[in-house]
Amino acid sequence: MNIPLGHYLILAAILFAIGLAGALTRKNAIIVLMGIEVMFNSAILNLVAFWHYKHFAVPTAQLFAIFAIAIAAAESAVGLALVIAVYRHYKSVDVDEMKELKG
Amino acid sequence: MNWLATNHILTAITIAPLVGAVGVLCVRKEAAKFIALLASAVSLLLTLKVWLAFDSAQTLMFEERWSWIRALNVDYRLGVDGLSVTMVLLTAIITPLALLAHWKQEKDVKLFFFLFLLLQSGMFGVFTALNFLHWFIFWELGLIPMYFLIKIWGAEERTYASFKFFIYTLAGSVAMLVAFGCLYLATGTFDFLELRQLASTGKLAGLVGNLITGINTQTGLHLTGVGMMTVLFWGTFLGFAIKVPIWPFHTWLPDAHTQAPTGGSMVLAAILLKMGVYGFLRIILPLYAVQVAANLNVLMFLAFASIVFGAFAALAQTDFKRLVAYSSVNHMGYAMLGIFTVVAGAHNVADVMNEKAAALNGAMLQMFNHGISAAALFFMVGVIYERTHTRNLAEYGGLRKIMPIYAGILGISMFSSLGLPGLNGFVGEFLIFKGAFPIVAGWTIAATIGLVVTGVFLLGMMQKVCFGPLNLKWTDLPDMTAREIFIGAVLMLFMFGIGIYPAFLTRVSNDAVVGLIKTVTGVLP
Amino acid sequence: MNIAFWIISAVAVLGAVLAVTLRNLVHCVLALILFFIGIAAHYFLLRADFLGTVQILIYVGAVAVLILFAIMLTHNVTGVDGPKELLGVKWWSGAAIAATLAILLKKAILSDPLATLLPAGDKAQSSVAEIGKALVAGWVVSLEAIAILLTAALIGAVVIALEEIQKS
Amino acid sequence: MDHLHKLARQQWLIPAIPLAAAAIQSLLPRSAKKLSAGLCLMAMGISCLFALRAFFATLGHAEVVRAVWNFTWFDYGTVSFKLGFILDPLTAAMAAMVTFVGFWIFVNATGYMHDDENFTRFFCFLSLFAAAMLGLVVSNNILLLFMCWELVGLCSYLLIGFWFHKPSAAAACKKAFITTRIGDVGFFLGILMLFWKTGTLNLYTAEGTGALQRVGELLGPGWFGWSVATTIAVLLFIGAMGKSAQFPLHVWLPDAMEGPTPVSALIHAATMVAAGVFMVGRMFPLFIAGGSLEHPTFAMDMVLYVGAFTALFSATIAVAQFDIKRVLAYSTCSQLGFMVMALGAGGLVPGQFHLLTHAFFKALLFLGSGCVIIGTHHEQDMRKMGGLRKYMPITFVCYLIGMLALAGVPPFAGFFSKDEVLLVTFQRSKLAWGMATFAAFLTAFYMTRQMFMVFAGKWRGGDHGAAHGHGGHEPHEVPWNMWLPIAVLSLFAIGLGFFGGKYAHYLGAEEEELSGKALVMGLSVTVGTLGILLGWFLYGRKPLAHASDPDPLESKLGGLFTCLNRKWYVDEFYEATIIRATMVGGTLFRVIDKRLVDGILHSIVWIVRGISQVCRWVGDEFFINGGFDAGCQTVRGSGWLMSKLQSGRVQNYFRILGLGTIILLVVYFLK
Amino acid sequence: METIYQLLHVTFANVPAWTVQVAAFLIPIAFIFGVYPAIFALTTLVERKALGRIQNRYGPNRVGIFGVLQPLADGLKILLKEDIVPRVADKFTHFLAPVLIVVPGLLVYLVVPVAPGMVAVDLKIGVLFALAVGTMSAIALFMAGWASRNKFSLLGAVRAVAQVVSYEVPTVMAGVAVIMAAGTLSTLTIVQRQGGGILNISNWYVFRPWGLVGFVLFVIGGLAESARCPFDLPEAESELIGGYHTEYSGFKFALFQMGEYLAGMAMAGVTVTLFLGGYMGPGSGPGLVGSLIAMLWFFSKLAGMIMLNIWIRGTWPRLRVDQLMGFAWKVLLPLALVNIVAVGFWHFLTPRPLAWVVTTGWLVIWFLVLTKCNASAILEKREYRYV
Repeated sequence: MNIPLGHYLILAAILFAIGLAGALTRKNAIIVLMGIEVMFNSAILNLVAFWHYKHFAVPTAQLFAIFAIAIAAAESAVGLALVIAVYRHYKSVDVDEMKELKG
Repeated sequence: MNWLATNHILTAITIAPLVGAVGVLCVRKEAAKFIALLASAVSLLLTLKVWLAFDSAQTLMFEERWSWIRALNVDYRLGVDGLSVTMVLLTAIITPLALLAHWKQEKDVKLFFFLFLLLQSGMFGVFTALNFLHWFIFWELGLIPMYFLIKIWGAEERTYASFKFFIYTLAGSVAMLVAFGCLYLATGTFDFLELRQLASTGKLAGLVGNLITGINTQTGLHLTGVGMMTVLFWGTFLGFAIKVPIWPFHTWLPDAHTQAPTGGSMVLAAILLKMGVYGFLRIILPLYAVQVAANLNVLMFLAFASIVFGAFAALAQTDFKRLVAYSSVNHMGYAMLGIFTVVAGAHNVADVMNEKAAALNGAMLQMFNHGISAAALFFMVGVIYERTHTRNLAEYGGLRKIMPIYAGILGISMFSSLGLPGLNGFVGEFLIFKGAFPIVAGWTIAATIGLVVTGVFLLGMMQKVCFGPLNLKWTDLPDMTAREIFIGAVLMLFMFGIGIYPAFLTRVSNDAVVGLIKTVTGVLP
Repeated sequence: MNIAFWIISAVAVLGAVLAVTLRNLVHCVLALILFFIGIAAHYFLLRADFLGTVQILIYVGAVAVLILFAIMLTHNVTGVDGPKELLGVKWWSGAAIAATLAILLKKAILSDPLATLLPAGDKAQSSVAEIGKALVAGWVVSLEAIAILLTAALIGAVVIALEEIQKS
Repeated sequence: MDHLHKLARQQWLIPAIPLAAAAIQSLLPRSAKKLSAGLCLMAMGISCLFALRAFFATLGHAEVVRAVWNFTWFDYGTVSFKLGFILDPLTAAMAAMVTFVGFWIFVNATGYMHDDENFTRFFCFLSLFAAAMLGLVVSNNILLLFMCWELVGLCSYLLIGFWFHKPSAAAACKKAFITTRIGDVGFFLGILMLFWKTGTLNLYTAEGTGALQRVGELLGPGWFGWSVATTIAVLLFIGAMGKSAQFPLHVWLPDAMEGPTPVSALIHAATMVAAGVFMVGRMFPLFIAGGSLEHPTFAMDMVLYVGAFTALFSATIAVAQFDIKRVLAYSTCSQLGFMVMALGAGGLVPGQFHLLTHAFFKALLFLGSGCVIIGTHHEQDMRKMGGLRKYMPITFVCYLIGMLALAGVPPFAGFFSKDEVLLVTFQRSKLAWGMATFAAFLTAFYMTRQMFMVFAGKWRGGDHGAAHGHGGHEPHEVPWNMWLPIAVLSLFAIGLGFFGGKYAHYLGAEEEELSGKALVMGLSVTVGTLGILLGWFLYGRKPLAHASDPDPLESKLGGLFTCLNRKWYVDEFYEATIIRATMVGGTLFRVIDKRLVDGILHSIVWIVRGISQVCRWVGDEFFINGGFDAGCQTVRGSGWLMSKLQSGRVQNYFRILGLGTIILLVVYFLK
Repeated sequence: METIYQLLHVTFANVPAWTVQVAAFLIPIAFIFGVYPAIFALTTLVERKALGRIQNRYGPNRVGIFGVLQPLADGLKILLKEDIVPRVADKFTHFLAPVLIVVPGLLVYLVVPVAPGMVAVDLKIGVLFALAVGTMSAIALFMAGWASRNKFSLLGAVRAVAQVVSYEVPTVMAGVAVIMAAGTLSTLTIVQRQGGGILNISNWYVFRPWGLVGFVLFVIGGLAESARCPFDLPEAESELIGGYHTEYSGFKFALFQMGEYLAGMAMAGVTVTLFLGGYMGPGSGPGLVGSLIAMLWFFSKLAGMIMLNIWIRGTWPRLRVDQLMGFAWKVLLPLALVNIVAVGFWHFLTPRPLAWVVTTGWLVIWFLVLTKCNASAILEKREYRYV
């Protein structure tokens, strides 16, 4: 495989931008969360790419990626639980309507 | 367990009461006291392990050191040497007894024991910490629970007393904190032993001088390094002098003692005061030996004043507890006399090192002894207050007739405090006077007035409480219960034990004391 | 294998784009799953087999399902597509920010010599055992921390979601 | 000598046995009377045997033997602090005397204290006292001596205050302790100075490095122009003055008679008060260091004149007392003055010898008075006695022997020892000798007075019988366990005097020819006889008829008698000066604390509060309301703008985040 | 794959290497696509016959001898049926779901070794791969249910997804026990570890205390994941008509059936691999004959597992929804976790008898504890009221 590292990085950057765009443009909280997941994944992809190209010998980057995935999973669980809680309250998951910081 | 014993036992000792404190909050109030006693007992057992394993030949034992705040170069550093291990032991002994003294506590039991354990943790922390930053945290941790103990469970004027106690000691702490801040800016370390090292090689003054030069160039002032050191010294001195307390910073003490609950008074007298004296040993002597020497006469006067004025003031008290409180001022004065002797120049004395060693060993003994006897006296006051609800000496009288055991224990405690040979108080006082006499003869002779007046007021107390015709109000007072006798017996065990075999303590403290004296005399001109 | 890279990348980008642009939420999730699988494939390509499997197990098997459940709990899922959101000010500003960021990032990446780095040669699969050993040896504290975090998240999520039910 | 060293090694047993007994007794219940007394007597008996063994071991040597055993107590610095025990003639004789006399006094006490509810406790204290006293005697270390010294003081305190419910007893015990403690401060300073100068407190060591063996090094300049040795000696003597009730620290001794009579006999006549004399004797090398008969040291002068003055002074007071025990108490003071005077005159042997003989006959007298008190149902006023010869014949005989011994009538013990004292004083100072001779005259007089008041005439106790519980009862003889001790002691009061020469040799004194032997002896016998005659003249010829009758002497002396009766108003003087000053000092410092120190503190608080008030008015009201509010409005305006950013919309934050990243990247590129 | 490649390479030494490579690539695929669907077809027949026997009736016996051609007839019938798509259905998703549901089932076979060296891909993470792929079926089920725009379908889908996700956890945990014991994730190695011993049998993991427990857990989890009876709630006819495949007909319906069966067989295959010694058995070993015997063993075991499934289906009632979830979280998961600890004991305790005693004791105690804790749920009866 003779793909240079830059390709992966640019791919990750593009995915990140897509995720960011999703998070910025959509009203639906769930899609915002999904955008965030996309960004997460692109970041982890970066990590793995660097590992593959630079530090193949040690598994540390993979560990880090695993931790990141675990944390992302936890984050999404809590995030979605919050979305559900908010939905119960407002009967909506539109982020534009969630502007009161009080419960 | 071995791992714990070798590496973390001091942390364990300090943490055990904290864990117990949390435990106390978690259980029913009937069980709180058992949990508290258990936690305290764990600390005691661990302390005994430390005590038995302690080897005075080593400069520092059971050291723990972790990097804590790297940015500030602060390490979490614990360790005990001969100066502190006796105090740790004292804390471990007195606190369970104080808890036992409150075994029948009824008001806000859980909170009470919680605060008490917090207090114990703070005291352990102060005596084991070797870094100013967390030492200071523990120092304040000793202050706050005591404030609440007085404020909530105190006697009639508790609000005034607790407030006075708090503000007074806090003011001292602030002065000390500022002084240490300056030292840190100059040296970049909070570590006691490193600072001591700097001071002993004479670099400390130079570093402070550099700091001053920097300040001068920035502000256009004309401060001097020497002047700054003096200012720092007085700041630190104030912090400790208030805690000890040294005359004339002592007036919080009678109020706080009088109003505090029995156990609070016991701990306050037995240990909290020692924190101040310990500060002199751990901080002031190593760091500011030159300044102490320069102000020797002032300091000697203060020690003398504590001894004599304290004794005289005690003489005129009508309140049992206040009298005992003043006796603390008096006794701490002796310890200060011994400590200040160390920096005095003595060109005509042949064996200066050993005289100073005697004085400082005496001060160490005096600290421990006062811890035992003052705790005993305050406990005895508590016992009688619980029964009569008065502290007015004039209202007692002839109690020996109906409470012979009480009278016996009070008598022994009183004689221990008075410095009767065979009991613990004597050895300390003797060594202090023995060491101080050749070096600062005048002050020592003047201080002997205190010996007489101490006898006068303590015997007067005994006479008013136990002798004379029985006040008919008290004809059916019960004598001490088994629990109370047990507390008294433990304390008496130490009174007799140290009185007969002082090597129990001196073998532990001697090497550290000699090391300290060498450090101190090394930097003196 | 270059072709594999391009195909997988295309799939991943497609999945990502669809995931954030489709109007129907469930479609979005399905597209997201596509994206996840693409990323997993990339991991396989990068010889991080274990990570790839984990990616599928967690993202496809768990996170996606979780999102689906959230959707079902918050939407009338049998209904049709959501409202049109495209081409408003919000959309334009967001898209512009994202696009600018992408361009700048690309510039930044390409300006770095690392971007032209090639893999040193064909390599064997990375060892799962190594990862396992590293996890329980040097990184055991992190592992425990993650475990606690996950437990806390689990409980937290349950508590948050249950709150209203308990009240009623 | 090996045998002696072995004994020295065992000297500690002598105090340890009573100490162990005391420890056990302290735990006994009140009801265990017999057990307690038995333990006490047994311990004392065994101790006595040990002491006698040691005593006999020291006898019969050609020169003074001395064996010590030193041990480390604790270490400080690089020094091992050592304590030690000694066996030498001084110690051995003293220990034998203390144990022997003590034993018989204890026997007597079993009778005297028979009905007391705290009987057990009493014997516990007695044991403790015995332990401390014996410790004092056998210690080879001035600090150990001092410690035991303090402990005997403690026991004295406890025993004087034994009837603590009597306010007078409570006050007396305190007075005793504090007065002696004043002296102890001097003693203490002396110890410190000795320690400073010699580096050891052990008096003798086998290597010759003991403090007393190096007195020669202490002749350098000390305080007040004295030599170091003299300075130390003076300080030590202050301690001895307190303990041995020498003027001006004598005031506690008469008050100490508030204690039970066996206590008075044991502590305040035979043993403890003699401890001062013993200590001076023990430290004698220091006192004489650097002086000679012609040029005595200041210490010696001080000892001499303090002793002489006390001897005379107390004797005068004794003349005018009515309390049977107080007469004896002042007599004790006076006799202690004799001993001290002898020491001051350089006569170690006469001083110590007088101590021994005095111990026997004064114990005898006190126990006798105790018998009298018991026999008369706790009556102590001599005016209410009389005629007891008939009721208490054994007591009378023994008391008479004691009285004669004290009065210095040959051949009783007192005659020999007092004669030696006077003789040695005569060599040194005619003034002191004169005072002492006059005191001897007074001694004979007041003892005769007492004899006649107590034993002669008719029983006056019934005079106001209704007022007294027991007053109406007839006096009676005491039980055997009370009279047997005095009988035994009276044997010694008769015979002990003949051993004076042997004792001198025993202590290692050299035979020397003293001038004026005949004059002194003759004069002493003469004044003794005169005193007795005067006593007979005033009291024996016509005994008092009623308790309320005035004392014959009172009419002769008038105001002086009152003055003597009130002890020269020394107590009143102290009350008005020292005690008043102390109390004023107490009040002063209390007020200083309350008003000055706390006053300053409170004024600081007020100042801070004032400042805070000013801050509130000026700072808060003006700045905040006036200026700061305006500023707030501005801030609020800008805050309103800023709050637009805080819209609560997550995506806005997100956008800002993204923009920020872009800006950062742009900055990165432009850089 | 490598084994096949070697085999071919040796056999056809003179053909170009790339053809061998391609062949080595294709042969396993062909094998998987050929053998397992055939087994599926056979299974449907066997199942119907067996159920018939259990329910005291004949079962299919009209088409061919003993009805052996029945699967063929069914297939023909179903292919000829009209493919009905609801008007409001999400057509794309509706179409995609049945396709996707077959894929995971087939993918799992990639890592199931059928004979020594004979595994399509010897992944180092084989077990994990199998489990990971298995989870993807949940997505397909959801798509099917959701795309149908039918509330029964949706409910069935929701049930299916919840069930799959819940039972995945204890299943994986039960697998972890084996992974710990074997020290590898490779299926081939795991099977090799179970070789040896008495007749190549005694070392099967099922003959270990923890292995037995793991086996039971894994079988139960496998049943639930493939929505087989008694966990067939997602398609409970009496409640949800047909569950997520209510709106499917014709070939798509057939695909659903096939997917389900393939998944079930895949789980059975993994179970055999992990616990029953895979292809290990008396006589199995390297070499052609050994391989054939090994293959025989594997497929017999597979058949046995399938028969077990059928047996359970014929005899067990269906669970209620609340029992379903409670059982997974309150019984299976704790037991699986306990089992992991048991493996730890097994690994570290010597001598072996001690390990036996401790491990067995540990598991039995916990089993009793869990039974006790869940006693109320087990005994709880539902009241049926007929108003």
